[in-house]
Amino acid sequence: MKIETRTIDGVTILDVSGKITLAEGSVDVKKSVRDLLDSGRNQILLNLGDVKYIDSSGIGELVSSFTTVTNKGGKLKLLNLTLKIRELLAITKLLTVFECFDDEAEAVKSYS
Amino acid sequence: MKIETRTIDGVTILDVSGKITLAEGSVDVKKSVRDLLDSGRNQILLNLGDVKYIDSSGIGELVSSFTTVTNKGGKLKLLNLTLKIRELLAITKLLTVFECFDDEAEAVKSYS
Amino acid sequence: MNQEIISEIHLTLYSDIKYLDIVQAVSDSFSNMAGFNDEDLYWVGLSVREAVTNAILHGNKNDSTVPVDLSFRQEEHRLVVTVTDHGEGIDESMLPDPLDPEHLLKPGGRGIFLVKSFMDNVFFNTPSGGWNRISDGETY
Amino acid sequence: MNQEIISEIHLTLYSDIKYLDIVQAVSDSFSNMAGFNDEDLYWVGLSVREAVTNAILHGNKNDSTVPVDLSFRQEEHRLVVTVTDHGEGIDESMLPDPLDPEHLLKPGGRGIFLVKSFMDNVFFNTPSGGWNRISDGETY
Ligand SMILES: Nc1ncnc2c1ncn2[C@@H]1O[C@H](COP(=O)(O)OP(=O)(O)O)[C@@H](O)[C@H]1O
Ligand SMILES: Nc1ncnc2c1ncn2[C@@H]1O[C@H](COP(=O)(O)OP(=O)(O)O)[C@@H](O)[C@H]1O
Repeated sequence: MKIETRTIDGVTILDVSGKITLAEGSVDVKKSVRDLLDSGRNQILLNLGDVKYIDSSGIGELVSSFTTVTNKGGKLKLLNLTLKIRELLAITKLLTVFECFDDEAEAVKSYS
Repeated sequence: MKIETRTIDGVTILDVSGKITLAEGSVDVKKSVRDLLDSGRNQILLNLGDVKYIDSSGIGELVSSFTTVTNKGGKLKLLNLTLKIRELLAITKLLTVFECFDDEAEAVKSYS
Repeated sequence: MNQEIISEIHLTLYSDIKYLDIVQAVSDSFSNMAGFNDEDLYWVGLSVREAVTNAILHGNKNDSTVPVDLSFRQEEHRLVVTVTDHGEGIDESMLPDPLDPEHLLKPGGRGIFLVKSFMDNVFFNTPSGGWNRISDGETY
Repeated sequence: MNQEIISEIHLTLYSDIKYLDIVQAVSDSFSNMAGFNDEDLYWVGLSVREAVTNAILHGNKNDSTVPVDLSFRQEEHRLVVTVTDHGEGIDESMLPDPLDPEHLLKPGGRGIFLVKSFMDNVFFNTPSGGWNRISDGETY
């Protein structure tokens, strides 16, 4: 897994690529999100467009990142779900929890 | 494995793609070559550029195709060896047996 | 009903998550041989990965000296995957429903649910014995 | 010399060449886990494929009820692959040299030669027992 960070209009975008699985260290997402919160940034957009694979442990990381950010008064949203991730979030009813976008500009605008 | 046939200046080029292995039916190469001989075409160029994998059975098919064609007074040469195939033919001393080319036009010209 | 076995392989690994990619490669390769389409292959692979993850972490408590046995069997109309660990097994009635609003935001507890979503039949050998058996295709 | 085992898996399949792609997927995936580069992974995979092809065709005479056992073991400085069939084994002294001008144009007889070219050590259990063991890395 690789995570790159950039900021647009006060929204921090994490471009995640590779696999978010137990074996790949799915905790990296949570850690990156924690680091952002520690540095005072809590408007967070996870770009999952280049995520090739996710397992239940990876889904768990998305959820716990979400609750951590929400509890700190921030917002965590998702960008560019692959078909597989969308299906997994639908089955687990997490599409009702996460705000999801396919357009980056629109996603960024939604924070303001 | 897939084999497509085309003819340039009296030379029949077989564009082989995929795997030439026991499991994939490496005999297809030999069969195609036999069919060509039966139809009177014996100037044959095997284009291996898109061959993704070859095993000892596949190498055996190249050799027996070569001997069949040679015995019928024809010529069988090889075009576009991948690095892996080149290494296998080097190790088995078959580079001394086959005439090999990296340039199609040059290969075709060599028959005349 | 006894069905003819068309293909069958067995894999034994040890309880370390580093083996999960091998497990998935075997699952994908077996499904491919059995003629599954990409979509089915993907979800079977995920299900197998989840079941083996559980066998490693929960069944064998991550003890890398303890084996996990995995078998893939292709019958005419279904695929049967058996995952065997050396733990206590699962009492299904104790599993919380991850869709329950109370559990929806829990970090864990979705593995077995996903396996059940994607495979047609899931059996657990309970209360002890520690295997689970998942199959895709026609029911028994 | 006894070396520490870092990783180990076992695969059992039956004597049908349809399983060869699974064998190769396992080999590639194991080599990848063991940190092999693409080049080594490729030649190990080919060697394993050749050894298992021989176990299926020559050792078990293509009888699909007879198993082939395969194990991969990663030690600190080498990989040991063991292929076990239920045949008579190989008498190495009987193997013709495929580089001999007399054999150069034969269609077969290059499998074991290739395995020996790419793996550092190749052992056969002869005259009977039918296993061969190939390893890559430091010698014993
Ligand atoms: N092979 C197993 N052996 C024993 N207990 C298991 C096994 N698999 C799952 N469990 C139990 O079932 C629970 C739910 O598993 P699962 O749905 O995969 O979610 P998670 O692994 O995230 O907890 C686990 O927390 C564990 O207590
Ligand atoms: N596992 C095995 N059991 C018994 N005999 C074997 C085995 N592997 C190879 N052999 C014998 O060794 C010969 C050479 O094998 P190989 O070099 O792989 O070439 P090929 O398989 O093309 O004949 C085979 O023809 C067979 O007689």
